[in-house]
Amino acid sequence: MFEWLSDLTGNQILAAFISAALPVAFIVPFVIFAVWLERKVSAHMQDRLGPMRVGWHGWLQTIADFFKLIQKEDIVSSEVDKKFFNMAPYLVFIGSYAVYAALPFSNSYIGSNIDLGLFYIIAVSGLVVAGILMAGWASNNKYSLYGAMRSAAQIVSYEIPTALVILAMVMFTGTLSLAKLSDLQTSSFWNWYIFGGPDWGWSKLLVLPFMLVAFLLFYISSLAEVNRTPFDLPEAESELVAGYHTEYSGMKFAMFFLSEYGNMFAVSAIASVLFFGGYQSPIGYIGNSLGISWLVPFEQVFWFASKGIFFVFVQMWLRWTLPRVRVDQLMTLCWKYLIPYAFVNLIIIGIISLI
Amino acid sequence: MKNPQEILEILKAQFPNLEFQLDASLPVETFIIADAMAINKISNFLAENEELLFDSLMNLSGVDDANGTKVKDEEGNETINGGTLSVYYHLYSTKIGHKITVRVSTARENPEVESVENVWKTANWHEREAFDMFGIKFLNHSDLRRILMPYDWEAGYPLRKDYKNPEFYQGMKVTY
Amino acid sequence: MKEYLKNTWLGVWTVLVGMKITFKHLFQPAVTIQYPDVKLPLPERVRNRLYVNIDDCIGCDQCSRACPVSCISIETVKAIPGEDLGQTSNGKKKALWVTKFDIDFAKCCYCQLCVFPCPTECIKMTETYEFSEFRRQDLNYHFSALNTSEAIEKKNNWEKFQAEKEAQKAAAAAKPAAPQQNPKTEGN
Amino acid sequence: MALKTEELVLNMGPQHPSTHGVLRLELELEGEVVKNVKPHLGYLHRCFEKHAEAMTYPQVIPYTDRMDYLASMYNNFGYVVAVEKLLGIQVPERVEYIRVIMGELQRIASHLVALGTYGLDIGAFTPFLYCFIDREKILNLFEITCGARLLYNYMWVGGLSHDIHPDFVRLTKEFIPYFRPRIKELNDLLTFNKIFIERTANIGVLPVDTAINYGASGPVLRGSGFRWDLRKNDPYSIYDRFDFDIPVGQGLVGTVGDCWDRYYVRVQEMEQSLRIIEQAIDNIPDGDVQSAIPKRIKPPKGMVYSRVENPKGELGYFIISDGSTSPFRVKVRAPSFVNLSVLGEMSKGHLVADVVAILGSIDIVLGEVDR
Repeated sequence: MFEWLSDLTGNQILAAFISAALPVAFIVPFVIFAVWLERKVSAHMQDRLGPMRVGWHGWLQTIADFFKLIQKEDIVSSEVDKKFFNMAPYLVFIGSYAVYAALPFSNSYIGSNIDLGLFYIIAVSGLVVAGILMAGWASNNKYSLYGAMRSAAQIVSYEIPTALVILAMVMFTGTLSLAKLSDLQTSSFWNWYIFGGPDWGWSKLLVLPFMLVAFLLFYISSLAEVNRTPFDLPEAESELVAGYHTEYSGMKFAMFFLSEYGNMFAVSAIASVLFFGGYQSPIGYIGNSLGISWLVPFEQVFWFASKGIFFVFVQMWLRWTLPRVRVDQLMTLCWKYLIPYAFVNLIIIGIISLI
Repeated sequence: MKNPQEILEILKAQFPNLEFQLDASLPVETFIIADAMAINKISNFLAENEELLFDSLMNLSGVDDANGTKVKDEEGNETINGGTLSVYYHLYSTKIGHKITVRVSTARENPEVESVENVWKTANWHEREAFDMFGIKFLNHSDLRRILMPYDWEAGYPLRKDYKNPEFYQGMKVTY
Repeated sequence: MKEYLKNTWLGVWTVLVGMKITFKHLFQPAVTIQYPDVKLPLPERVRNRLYVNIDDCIGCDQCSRACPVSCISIETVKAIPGEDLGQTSNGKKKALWVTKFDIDFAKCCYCQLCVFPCPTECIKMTETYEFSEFRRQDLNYHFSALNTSEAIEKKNNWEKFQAEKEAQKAAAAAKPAAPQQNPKTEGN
Repeated sequence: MALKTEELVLNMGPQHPSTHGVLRLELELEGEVVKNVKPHLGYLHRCFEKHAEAMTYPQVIPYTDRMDYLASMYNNFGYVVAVEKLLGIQVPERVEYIRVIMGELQRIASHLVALGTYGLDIGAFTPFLYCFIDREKILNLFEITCGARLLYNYMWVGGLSHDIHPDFVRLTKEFIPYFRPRIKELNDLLTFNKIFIERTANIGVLPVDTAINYGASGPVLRGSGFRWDLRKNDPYSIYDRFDFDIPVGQGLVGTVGDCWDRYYVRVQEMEQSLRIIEQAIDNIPDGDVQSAIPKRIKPPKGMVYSRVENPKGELGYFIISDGSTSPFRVKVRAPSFVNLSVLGEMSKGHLVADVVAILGSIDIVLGEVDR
């Protein structure tokens, strides 16, 4: 994308800006959609109607809320650490936005097609922790501080099982590049890694159950990384009111919100790239069969987004079903359950990929 | 199962130098009148004695008997001088299944009653409430503060019959 | 080890059971309604804003005395002889001008205790439940049929009559030959 | 040089999502471990007892509604039973039956709120709304009967304010088969969920003798494994005629007397209440519900302590009459008030999140704690 743009405009800086701004064009509409979806999903699961007033079934509600948030007064209490307090929401947003740089929306658009894509994502999402800690500390509020501390412990811990699962996948596929991972799972859904990958043979059958386990482990730990129920302890409303963003209002609060929903899509997208073929269509492309080749990238974006949104939906589904775990149980789950399982899984997948 | 008369006999036998009375003049409930300064001892006995085993304090309530002389000052405010404040203990035995009501009375001017908190823990908050509402001081209570009213309420004890609503609370006008 | 695996299994299984239930509910019709557009039908015994049919009110003050929060305030003036106030719908003769019949709905607790003692069934609960106001004093409803000036007029009438009676009484006391006026007026 | 440490004091409430109203808890924390809990009450104090001294006996009833506003019907019940004892009047059979049915429906409604909000405290939002859907059905039954949904003023001294609606029996009979599967659904969704069990089992264990010493009653006491229900142990009204069990905590998933036991006792109690309603609904005798209401309620000089099994526990009214039309003294032994005093004992050494779980399992209503 960047090369194409720099050829088109003849200016590398301009091309870089355009290329970097494109995910915003995705994130903002996605967040608006996802917030609406969350409301409707929760409402219908609880036999309610949800927003119905603004637009058809309230689809404009989030936009209305967005305008409300923009207009709200930006309250900064006198006792906060102003520098950090103002910086934190943007840092959190940068952390989640940077992940989008490496997401392969289609084979012709990746913000930055780096070979170390997965590694980069794991590394850069650590920025979010810094932002949350900053927000919690700067708020000068005990509840916020508790939320931030919990959040830091949680995100750091859960990166281990995530990394272990990714390690297993890297061992099995032999690549760290997200684009290449997607390319490998081409043409049909039985080539997806959740079904054992594109290589036919007895190893596909053998690896299949372990891939399922790997996916579950990855999905659970990614839930914890984005602070969704049952792991939403940093903002556990019944204990900590709103956790690290208790003291924020207006646009700064919206930034936290934006990055939370952005993160939700990012981890779902990574799950779909790793296990569900990324941008690849499960049934083949209309563009290819009709001979309209320019249609293919758009179809790929469509599949990529719909897979991501499906997993986002599952996240919401879980949220409106489950209670919340306690902070020590969160750690127990991570260190005593997820990490051992991930290790065993890693070893087994390693052995299978060796033979 | 023991009726109040039998319980009274047991109490009298145990504490020969204390005064007990059985009041059956009022319908529905009869109660034992005991000494306010010995109620802890008596309660301990009531809770521990094998025949009585009153392990549960159902209710503890202060009452303003309003039996003193009513005095009117120049502005027409009525105050009560003299008389007594009472504390009623409603006891129940979950093991045997009998009940008894014990009443202690104390002078209105300096109301002091022994605390029974160490016998029944539930008395802690009930006694705080009685202190809050009537100003009855419970001796040896671990944490005798106001409980329902604000800690800095200075206008007296609301459930006394001669209580007057204050006009100001901490400098704020109180509207009714 | 067995405990460990059992915990894992229970964790996954009960989550799936829960997810099945919420998924089932996803497709059930909603129980909520869009309130101001759609309204639930009210049952016949519903207890909402009070209404006073002042034509039937005899000013007996029973509702006011039954009210636990004193939200009804009634003032009455006796009618002077010769004024006919008519009858209530169940045939009671009215003898009092109801100069003030205010119900403060900011205070009302909708307990319906005022409805039962009314001898003429003129105070009752209606179905109106949307009557919020921006100012608290607007919630004080005046049910009296007389406006302020009329009320003052009635009061003056009664006072004038009272004064005349006093004068007559004084006159009668001075001249004990003519005491016939008093018992007649008291009857009214 | 030793590092200086100090305990963190965290103020929970009066405005906090899970203190069930305006309770303020002062938590002394060491990390997230609770060292001490100090409840501060009184933010909702409305002087019920002082008010009652200025009211006539029937006028007190609307005020009793407002104490435990989730179980108003039962508060009425307790008060009228006490005043009837003082007056020495017998109420007609029909009234007794209707009172029992209403009381048990109210118990289900109150427990539904308790269970739903408990799920909310633990972090599950959805069961809360499912419980409210069912509670709404019960409130509809109350509404057709007396016209109010929350504060009923339905039970009067000697009778009832209204006879039951002609449709009431049919609708109640429809409600019972509807509600049984809903209890099962709640169990599947929340009660036996692994995360929920992990959060509540072995938390806030309350031994029986401590519970009795603290005067705990209702599901809090029964959760500790003590078979104690005033409907059986000290029967009032006509409860001795019905056949029902007293569910107690058995430590099914943890220790006897933990939060989960208290929660599960409530679930089982709803089933027992359904059983009572089933037995009573077909046997309502004919009669006039207002025939025994005295024209003028003026009890003789005397006093009474009468207690009933409110959904939250033992609700006692201590009424002293001086022979006039208004009571001389009314003291309410509010179950939530007494049960709440155990909180400090139960939550020592647990985490902040557990304090929320323990508080929720006590099921307090601040209107009753502060009166």
